[in-house]
Amino acid sequence: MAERCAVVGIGQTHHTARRDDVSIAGLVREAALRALEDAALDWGDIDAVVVGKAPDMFEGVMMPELYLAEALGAAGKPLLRVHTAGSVGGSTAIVAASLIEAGIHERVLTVAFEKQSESNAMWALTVSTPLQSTVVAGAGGYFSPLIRGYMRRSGAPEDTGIRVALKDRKNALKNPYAHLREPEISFEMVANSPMLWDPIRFHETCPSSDGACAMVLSSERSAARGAHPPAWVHATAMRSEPTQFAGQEKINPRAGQECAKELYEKAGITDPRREIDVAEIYVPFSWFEPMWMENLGFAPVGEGWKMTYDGVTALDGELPVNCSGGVLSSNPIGASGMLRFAEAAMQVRGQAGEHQVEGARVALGHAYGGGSQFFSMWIVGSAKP
Amino acid sequence: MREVAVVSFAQSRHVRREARNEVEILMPVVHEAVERSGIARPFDFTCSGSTDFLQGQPFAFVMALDAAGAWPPIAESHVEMDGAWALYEAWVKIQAGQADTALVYAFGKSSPGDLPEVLSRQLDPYVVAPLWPDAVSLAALQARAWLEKTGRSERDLAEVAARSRRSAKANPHATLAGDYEVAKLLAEPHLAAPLRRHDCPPICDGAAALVLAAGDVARRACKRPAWIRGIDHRIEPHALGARDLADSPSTRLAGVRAGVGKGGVDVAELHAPFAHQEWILREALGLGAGVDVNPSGGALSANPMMAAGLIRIGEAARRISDGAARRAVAHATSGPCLQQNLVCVLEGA
Amino acid sequence: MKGPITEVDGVLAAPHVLEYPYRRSVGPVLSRFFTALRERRILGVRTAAGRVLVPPAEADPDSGTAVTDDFVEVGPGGVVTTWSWVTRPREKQPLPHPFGWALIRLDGADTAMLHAVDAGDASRMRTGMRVRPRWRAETVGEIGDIACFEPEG
Amino acid sequence: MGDASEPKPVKTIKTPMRLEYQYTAGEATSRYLRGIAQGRILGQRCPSCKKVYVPPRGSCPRCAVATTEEVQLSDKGTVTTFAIVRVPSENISVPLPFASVHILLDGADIPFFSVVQGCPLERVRIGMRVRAEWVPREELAPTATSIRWFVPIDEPDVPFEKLEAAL
Repeated sequence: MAERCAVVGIGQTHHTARRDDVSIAGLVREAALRALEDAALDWGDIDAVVVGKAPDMFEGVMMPELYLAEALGAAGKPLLRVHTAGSVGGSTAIVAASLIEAGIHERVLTVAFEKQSESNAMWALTVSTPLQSTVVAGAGGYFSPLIRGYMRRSGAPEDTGIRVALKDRKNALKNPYAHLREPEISFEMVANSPMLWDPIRFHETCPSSDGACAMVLSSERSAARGAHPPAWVHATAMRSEPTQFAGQEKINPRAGQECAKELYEKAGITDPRREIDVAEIYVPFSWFEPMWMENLGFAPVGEGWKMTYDGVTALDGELPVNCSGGVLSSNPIGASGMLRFAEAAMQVRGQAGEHQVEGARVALGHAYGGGSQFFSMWIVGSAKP
Repeated sequence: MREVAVVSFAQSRHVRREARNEVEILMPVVHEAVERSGIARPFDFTCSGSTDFLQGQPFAFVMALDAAGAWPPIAESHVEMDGAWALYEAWVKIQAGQADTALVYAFGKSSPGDLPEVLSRQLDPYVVAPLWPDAVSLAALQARAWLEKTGRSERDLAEVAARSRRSAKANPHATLAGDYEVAKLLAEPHLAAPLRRHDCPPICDGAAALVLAAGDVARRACKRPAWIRGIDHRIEPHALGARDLADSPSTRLAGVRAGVGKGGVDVAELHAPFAHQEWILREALGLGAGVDVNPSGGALSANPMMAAGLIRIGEAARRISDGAARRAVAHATSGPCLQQNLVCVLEGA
Repeated sequence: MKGPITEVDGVLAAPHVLEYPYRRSVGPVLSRFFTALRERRILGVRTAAGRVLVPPAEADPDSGTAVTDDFVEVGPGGVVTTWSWVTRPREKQPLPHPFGWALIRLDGADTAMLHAVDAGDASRMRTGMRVRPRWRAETVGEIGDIACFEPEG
Repeated sequence: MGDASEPKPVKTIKTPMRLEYQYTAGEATSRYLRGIAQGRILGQRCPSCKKVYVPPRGSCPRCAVATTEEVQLSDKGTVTTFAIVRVPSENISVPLPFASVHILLDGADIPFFSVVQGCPLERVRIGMRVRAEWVPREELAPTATSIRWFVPIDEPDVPFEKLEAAL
């Protein structure tokens, strides 16, 4: 039934706090045109468009894909708009991939974006509700208690988060598109940065970015046109669970565990730590690296921090994680998940430039959203599945 | 193409203003659709449609998950679109062989805000939205373009409204139903000329859910599954001044791709929130005078935003399953003045 | 949110306001358009296929292809291609009294733009009528610099 | 770069948005808030898994069933985890810094989000026992702000092992 799906074009914008030089249309076109160019294709070659972004309140445009129809060359074509909170960039890519896998289209353009500077992320994420009292301060306020719970439960050394942040910000120096490029970054700089939502420090927090990411996905028939070899989609998986219920495990959510399990099964992976060469995972606050290492089955529960500590997740480690600098270095929320998926594909296409992991053949892209409840993941490889 | 069918459908009673919140509206509807399908949870895939702007609160779909039954964790996705496109995404998953069953739901609570004003936030944010044109006024621009192009009259609009609300008398879920005299309707003042109030949809709150199943699973679940023989959707440019508003080329193309013309059509459920849009859609889909259009009363009788398109598919499927129709066409729309359209062809055998 | 708590249909209700002063960067194409509006001129942009889009857009609506650098002054007068009539304007709309919404194809343009027409009465509106912009006293470079259109002559 | 007096091209526009809504709380939240107006914290028990939700949402997301049985809960509870918030947020009126806490109320099965006041921030800890501090009786209203915050009480800490399930 399922056709093979290949990533044949990848594009992203330069991510920054304020892309004052472009409109929303210009931002998404910048990424889309780079993806088309990478695939050696033009607008007319695209059969359908799949758009993803997080809450519409960021830009104050309701269902902005309608306004973007022209900018995405979508007139006369099918256009879908996905929204699954923070995981949306990943789920958008998965919807696009399933259009190819189902044999419905030959080439699909998928784009995810956020232009957060049009408003204020803290405001848009926590619009107050009448009759309720707002005591959770944005995403940091929500996730910080979970991090404290992880620290307490695992007994991880207190500087684990600092080490993650330092690694990702150093990696970002090798990524020309990254938002935060801080050559002066050091352990002390991260450690001495102010606590925002104690235990999360300023330098352990993702920025608020404007940015977009786009990919051209193709059927096997139409795959061999671009200059770079395709990345083949080996498996995709999505899982969701409710926001809050009695007995819920918030630190190591079951939805994430089961999503990873299904993903590895579909991809024929039995030993993820050994078989996956590089991973791009959604780490908006430094401590989520060890938390997700456990959730994804790379480390036993309570021991994810050791991977950071032992340098396993470093660019030259056994399982390099977030070689692009990750969400900690660029966070246009709606696009962040797709950036993870795209960076994974760039690695197996040998396209990652200075942050390329030598000889990467199998890569994981991961995104999560909501209250650690929405998960989307894919495995891409240089070889056909 | 895999054989996929709608095997059950449920909807709330669509009322002007719901006291219940989205989860409270949605949960009984989801339960009903699931029970009617006879398919045991978990579904292989779940997909929903909604938009945050109706209530002015981000992440409404996140809480709605409470009603869906998401424990143990489920494979799930959400479109910020009408639920008809959620159905499309679920259909694609089944086509890709990644699912055999899917739960699809949609909900919209429009009563908290001024809906025609809220919908102005859909428009180009630089050159149109700052003028705050309301959705009714824009539909009226389209109505006039159609009237003047075709030489039809406002009576043709009132007749659609009267017929829709007469049909809705048999629909216990409708917001507006009853017998209206065309002459009396035409004596009313314009709301946004050339549209009168009766040419416009009621603003209401509601939800809908349905279950899709493939092949033998569908045959086991339902005596007479409503098989999806074709489904396609297309979008047009957003700029109203770059389109021919009197026509719907995206519906025409989607209709051709979905295979509307491959056989006779008994019933068509068209998502035409404004009376003139029914005429435009009929023409674009090539539906003749013999087609029973909107036996449910259509969106002119109940238009819960984000669910009304999915409801068209559910209503068409229901008529296949109960034997009233052999072949039906369902249509959903999104965006100002029919910018985006989906067409689905359903058959009983 | 502060505000009176009331009962509606047996449940508690309270006012909720979604409010933000969005600030938008407009990009190179609309920058030309808005800058010209500030000077009380209306610019369109030519697509590669030769059509003149007004308001200008970054892409050809038919194909997605980038527009050319050829900006052309259009109007200021134009023709109403379709219209509707508002009897009770909403607070944020361009005019406080009854007015027409219209798609207006400015002279030299191939697409029409949406704006308000201050015609006084619906009986003065018709498709094909000629209109011209009425400029706001102080222009700042936004669509509202055109206060509305009005019948020509 | 041309004449300095030449006006700069327009790069940005202001497009303020204001949409007014009449928010309705729904049935379960309305019942809960009416309880708050009487100084009572009302949860709901799931008929299937028997877990107690507070604030109640009218359903148990775990079982996907409606909840109707009302349970009055204590206004005392235990801090299961917390954050010390030191950055301003547009929608929060509590003065900085403050302790944003998850509290497992006695008799409830899901944590309740609130704020702890009345002790130095460095004393806020997992396992700490706290009690709701209500507004004065005559100011009670059907809004969550009728509970001003939580304050420490003189009871022994609850061991972490007993709280782990509620994290």
